[in-house]
Parts: sequence; structure tokens; C-alpha cells
Amino acid sequence: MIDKRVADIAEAVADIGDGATVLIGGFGEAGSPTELIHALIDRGARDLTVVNNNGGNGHIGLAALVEQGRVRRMVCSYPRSSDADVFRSFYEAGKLELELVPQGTLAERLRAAGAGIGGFYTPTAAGTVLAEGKECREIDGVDHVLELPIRGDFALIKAETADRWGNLAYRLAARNFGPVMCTAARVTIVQARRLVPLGGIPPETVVTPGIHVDRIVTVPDPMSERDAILRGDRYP
Amino acid sequence: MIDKRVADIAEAVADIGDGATVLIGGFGEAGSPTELIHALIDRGARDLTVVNNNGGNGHIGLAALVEQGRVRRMVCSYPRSSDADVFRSFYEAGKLELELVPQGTLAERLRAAGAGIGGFYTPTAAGTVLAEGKECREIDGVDHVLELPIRGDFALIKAETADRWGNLAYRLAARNFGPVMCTAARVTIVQARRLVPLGGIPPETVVTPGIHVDRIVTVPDPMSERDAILRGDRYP
Amino acid sequence: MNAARPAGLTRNQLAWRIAQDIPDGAYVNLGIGQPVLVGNYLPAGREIVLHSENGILGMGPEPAPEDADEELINAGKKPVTLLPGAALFNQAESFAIVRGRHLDICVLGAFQVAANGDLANWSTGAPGAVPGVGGAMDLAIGASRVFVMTDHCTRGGAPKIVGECSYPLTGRRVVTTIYTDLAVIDVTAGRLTVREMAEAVDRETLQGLTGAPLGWAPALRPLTAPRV
Amino acid sequence: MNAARPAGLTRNQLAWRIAQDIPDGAYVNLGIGQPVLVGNYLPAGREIVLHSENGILGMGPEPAPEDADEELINAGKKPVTLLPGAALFNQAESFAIVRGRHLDICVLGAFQVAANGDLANWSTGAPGAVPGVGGAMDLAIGASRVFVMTDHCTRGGAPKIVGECSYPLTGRRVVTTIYTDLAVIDVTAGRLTVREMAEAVDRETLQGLTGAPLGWAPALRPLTAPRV
Repeated sequence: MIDKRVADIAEAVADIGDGATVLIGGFGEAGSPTELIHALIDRGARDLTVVNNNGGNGHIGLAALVEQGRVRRMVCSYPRSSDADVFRSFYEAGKLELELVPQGTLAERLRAAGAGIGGFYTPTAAGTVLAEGKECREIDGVDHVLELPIRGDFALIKAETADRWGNLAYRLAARNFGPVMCTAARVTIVQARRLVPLGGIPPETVVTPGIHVDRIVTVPDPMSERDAILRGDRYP
Repeated sequence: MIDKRVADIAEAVADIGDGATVLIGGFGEAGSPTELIHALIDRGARDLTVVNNNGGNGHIGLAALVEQGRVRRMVCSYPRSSDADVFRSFYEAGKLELELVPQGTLAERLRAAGAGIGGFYTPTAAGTVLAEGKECREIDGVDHVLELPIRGDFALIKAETADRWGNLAYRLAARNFGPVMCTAARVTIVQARRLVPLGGIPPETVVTPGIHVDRIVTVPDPMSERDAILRGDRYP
Repeated sequence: MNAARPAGLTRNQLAWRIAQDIPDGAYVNLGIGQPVLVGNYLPAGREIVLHSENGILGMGPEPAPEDADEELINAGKKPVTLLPGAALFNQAESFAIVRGRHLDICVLGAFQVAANGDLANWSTGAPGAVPGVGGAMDLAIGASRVFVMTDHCTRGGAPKIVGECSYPLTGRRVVTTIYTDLAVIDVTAGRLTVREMAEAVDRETLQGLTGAPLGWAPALRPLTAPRV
Repeated sequence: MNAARPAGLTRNQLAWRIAQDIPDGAYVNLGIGQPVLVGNYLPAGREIVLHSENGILGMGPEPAPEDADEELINAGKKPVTLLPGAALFNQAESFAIVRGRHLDICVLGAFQVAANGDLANWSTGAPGAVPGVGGAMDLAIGASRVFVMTDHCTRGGAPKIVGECSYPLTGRRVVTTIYTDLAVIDVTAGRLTVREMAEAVDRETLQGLTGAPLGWAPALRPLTAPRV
């Protein structure tokens, strides 16, 4: 029997160790697996490499993980924002390495990892400082940059609906990085708002097939990141 | 106003000219846009390059297009089958060029064309005759082959549901090559079983966003390729 | 210098002006910041499909605050709505749309634009500052036409249209048309051609505020916009 | 030669034998042809998710003829059904699953397997014949474990397990285990180790029917299967 459900959120992240590369889904407040990130903070792993589009906001979720000094290196496209003080102060103090990747290249490198593609040529960033040190190649008269896969040891993902095989559906624009990150990690851990029986997600509307998911934990009423930031919540 | 509907199937293919590269969806009998192919036969274009997973079966659809002498070159992964006599006789008579591409590489090359990827490295076919003449490269100790995009001038696709913006949903395993081919052609022409109002396909379940579709023609009761082959139908 | 600054279009008027150049049926991405304003002035009667990098086609207007849904936001992380006909997709698919050249137009802000169409809009290169690029580099190379929406000069009065960008590039030779408070300027084959010019300036003044040689369209027209 | 052919497992027995080695929870692709038979013998009580290259995970058994749907077929173009929990996806996604090494096991047929794990199963190289590769090369490099299901010898009695493949390769060093009517043979670090041997043969006979040196597992067991 395939049953990817785990009893609680602490168990879901119990084997994330020091030095791991963790892919964290979400774009801004949409799709952030905040409860899983907080469980990771409780777990105590340090020296992490985190891949996320942004750098965390306020003092919860990813920002809290950074603020607790657990992150050594971040790979993201846009860590700036009005409430990204934590990232800024750590970055400016030299306590955080940053690999800045154009958003589409970030998505495609994650997809490449999941799809077994060894590398790809993209026209994005050709001739810019973000292509420095990378192999360039002209294809059909257009400059391209060679980009390599980004693989995760773990992925933390928020979904709307899941079944025990790990099939997922996402809500609205919370889908964003979820489907590609699920494919790119050795162990994919999902917090889902609703668990449904097998077949509860019609086969034609499954967005992430269960083969890409390893653990499911139900978080029926996840926190609103926006509200928490407005309230000034901190974790822990 | 965006209205991609065209009045009839002849109009849908009216500008497919001699020498065009035509991507044709479907895997075996699932998803074959047989009515569009027959309209293309009526249209009379010659010297075509056709990209399809297979090589046509019986004497209808793609097999009929070949039998009418309209195809100069085929790009496919598996043109063999028990009822692929037309392909075999044309191939053996030297009347058809064939580029044989592993199925996953075929799908990925089409995706690359649609996604603006200039080329990619795949481990598939490394060290085999299908990699001969292609650039090889070791990445992380594994041999990879450089593969380039396959672009179409036109794509002929069968979908289940469409709206006037060109949003599509597919039925069961008829989805196969449809979504990638829709993105890879300059002009994507779709036969859909049902036309629904805008919003009739819930936004979270749209499989092909309308941006990838140029023309929609409704074919409410498409022929069963299996039945037609069993009956020995021929076209025209 | 500020005192001498010619009065051209307001920011909203500039957004209005750009909106007029977006045709019916276009697929468009409006960049974070100023360009989002263009969405407020899309001419009635045109169906224009707005793309958002985070995975949306068919964005509608901003919702009433009580209807905002934090799982339905745009690339600038502001709440949006969906029009009938909208589609949602993942990040790889969203940037396949961009990189794959499926968008007709994107509208981007700029720090600098060079006469050859080079665009710098993501970094001033200031050491130590947190950099952020987002989807700007993908949009710059991906859209069929790249419209830049910018003040003609910096607050300090320096030209933003230059011979060569001094800031780090977003993309090379990518800009199609520059829309400023003072002019609409087409970039073709490495040359700038003024198509419209605000009444507050003459050719000499505009050239003086521009860091690269300007050509003039035979049918040079006034750049005007209603009060919006 | 045919007369002297030792009686090992029947094809269905071989399918049964392979099925025993597929653990609960495995994601598996059963190649076109013989390997599909393995699906008939998956042990009760195990949940095994079958993948089909054309875009399915969670295939169920063949439907009754009257329930066949030509839009629900497997990679061999035969009608199938869906289990609760099945998912459908496009061709690029399907081969991302394969190439991305998400499948635990695939079972493939073979013309030849070499002692180093090289597999030849798509072409005899005969000039002029229509070639067809399908997903075989993707599966060969993609699955974590590649099981080969084959007769030990050709109809003419020639070994199919060889020192070096003479037919065009499908993949290099990809085969994990070879299941034949006469033996189960693991391929590890370029060497063949017989794990199970049919009672109809002894070591010498088996070696005589094999084109590469065989090693023997310390716990060599009989290869048996119930009548199926």
C-alpha cells in the first residue's frame, strides 16, 4: 500500500539535516509552505542552502529561517521587497551567500533537474553580468547561456488538495514553483489543505502526479502570511 | 475581441502551403486530428515535413496524407506497426525521408521550441547510433547528447474542449503531444469536440492556455480512427 | 535643474498613452512598478490578455480590498482578479510563454536605455545593495515588442536615454519603443526616431535632455493625453 | 538445436517470476510486447503504480472489449483502464518522469544483453527495414532498475546474453537484472551473476547457452514458477 501521509509536521521534516539543499515553494505570500518552514526551524538544521524565488518577508516563514541563522546560501531571483529587512541585514552583513538567477532560468533549472536534462541553452541573461563565468554559445544567430540543473535534497511545498499517493492540485496562483520543485528534490514534502480519497482529484486535473511526492501532511488552516506580516508576528 | 473560431475546417488549414513543417498531434489512435489531416489532404499542400510520434495507420489520417504523396520527410519515434503498410511501402521505396528520434527526445525538442530553449543535453541515446553526428558532452560523469528544438510552421491538434480564446482541455490519454506541439508551431490549429463559453474551462484546469492556439474549429463527432481502420476506410 | 524641467505627461497620462498602442487581441505583460498603471487605461472594446510571471494569463482589475485573495496575486505581489477565459499554470510554463516569444508586448521600466536598444532596469550596480532581477531578463528577450515606460530624465536631470548604458544590462538590443513624459521614440536598427514629442519641448530641448542622437519621424506628432 | 532446447519457464511463468520482484509501492513501466504480461501477475496486496509513456500513471487492467476507449490506451496502443489515484499528463511530462529517474523499475524486452549491461532491443540493424525506437532509449537510461525479460536464446538457439552486442544499442551499461526462461542473472559492475537457475539446466549447460562468462551467487536457487 502506498500511503505518503505522515502523522505530524515535525515528523515530515525530521530528517532534514545540516547542509541540506532545500527547495521552498511559493511566490511572495502565495504558496508559501509556512508551517513546514516553521517545523524546519524547530528541527534545528543549519548551514542550509535554500532555493526560493524571494528571500522571505517579515519575521515568519523563510525570513524567520534566515533570521535564526540557519541559512548559509540562497538561490533566488528577487530577494528585495519592502518587508525583506531580515534578508537585507543578513546579506549586507555578509552572513548570507546569494546566487541571483533570473526567474525563468530558476524555474527552468529546477525543471531540468526533475526532467533529467543535463543542461540547456537559454537566451535569457546573455551578455549581462548574470552570464559571467558561464559558457555562451550562438545558436541561430542568438547568444545563449548554458545553464545547469538545480537539484534539491528536499522540497517543501504547499498544495490545496492531496491524496495518499501524493497526487496534488494547487489553488489559484499558489501553484507557481510547486510543480517544478516537486520534481527536482530527492524528497518532496507537501503540506496540503485537504486530503481526499484516491480518485478525489480527477485524473485529468492532477497537476503534480504522486510519483514526485514523498510525504504529505495535512495543514487544514494554514496561516495567512500577509496577515501574519501585518500583525508583526515572529517565529518562533 | 479575441475569437479564434473559424467557420469550417477547410478555412482552418487554407494557408498551409507546399514545403511546410506540420506538427501533428496524437499517439496512435488517441488524439489524432483526423478531420484536420483530411482537410489538409483536400487543401493539396505537398512536400511537407510531418512531425508525429508514429507514421500513420490504415489508409486514413496521416497514412492517407503519406499515401497521397504529400509528405517528403517524417520526424517520428515509432513509425512501425502492424497496420502501417503505407509508411513501410513509401519508406522502403525511398519515397520518404525519416528522422528517427527517441520519443522523450521528440517531446523535449518540441517543448524546447515552444519554451525558447536553444538546445539541451539529454542522456537519452548517448552512445547509440541515434547520437551519431551529434555533439556529445559528459556532465557529472554521464554522457549527454545535444539536441535542438523542433519548430513547426503549423500544428494540427485535437482537443476535447475549447473556448474562443483558445484555452484547451484534453480527454484522457488523447492529451499526449497536444500541449507541447501547441507551443512549438507558428500557427496552431485545433479541432475541438466541444466549444464552451469563456470561463467554461475552470482556470485551474486549463491544460493549454489560449496564447498557444491560433484557430479553433469544432468537430463535434470526430471519427474513430480504430473503427475506420477496422472497416478499411480510405481517404479521400 | 529641476526647476527647468519641462512639463510633459504625468505618469498616469504616460500609462494612458502606452495603453493606446496595445492592440485588440494582444498578449501583454506589464512589468512591476509603473508599467502596471497601463492596465488602468486599456481602451474599452479591446480584449487584451494580461500575463503575470507567477503563472496567470487573463488577469482582471484589482479586487475590492475585502475580495483580495493572497493566493491570487500578480508578479508585483498585489491582489488581482481573473477574467473569464483566464488560465493558471506553473512557473516553468509561465516562463516558457515568455522565453518562447509568445507575448506580443511587454512594458518595462528603465534606469537607462541605449540607442541600440540595450536596456538596464534591474540594478544600479551599487556594491553591497541587495540585487533582485525577477523576470526582467526573461521579459526583455522574450516579448515580440518591448516597450519602455520611463521618465525622460532622472530626478537629477540626467538623461536616461544614453549612448551606452553605464548600469548593468537587463538585455541587449531588446527595446522596441521608449515612452517617456516627453516623447515616444522608436528604436530601429540601432537608431532612435522620435515619433511623438510633448508640446512642452522643442527638438533642440529634447535632444539636450537625451544622451544619444535623435532622429525625427517625417510625420512627427505631438505627444498628448487627456487628463487622467 | 530446437530439439535440444531445455524446458524452462513459459512466457507467462517468466512474467509471474518478474512480478514477484516488484515491491509494494514501486513505480514501474512495462515495455511494449512481452513485458506487459508482467502486469497480469502483480502480487495481490501490493500497490504498484504502472506508468505508460503516452502519459499515464496508475494504469489498471485491460477493460472488457465493450468498455475499451480509444482515447485511453497504453504505449502499445492497447486499451487500458485507470485506477483510482491515476494521473494523466502530456508527453514532455511523461518523459520527464522517465529521463528524470523517477521510475523505480522498467521491464524491457531484448534482442541482446551484454555482460556489461549494454542493451540492444530496438533494431536488428537490417538495412532498409523501417526502424522504430519509441521510448526504449529513454526508459533504458531513466529507470532506477532495468529488468530485461527475454528468452535465454534466440529461436535459432544463439545466445542473447553476449560479450558484446552486435545489434545497435538502446543504452550502455543500463541493465540491472536479466530474467530468462532459464535463469535470473544480476548485472553488477560489468559481471553476470546467476541468482536463480531453472531445474532443466545445470551450470555447464547454462554457460553453454550464454555468450559471456557467468558467475554464480553463493545462494544459487532454483528458478521456479507456478503453472500460470
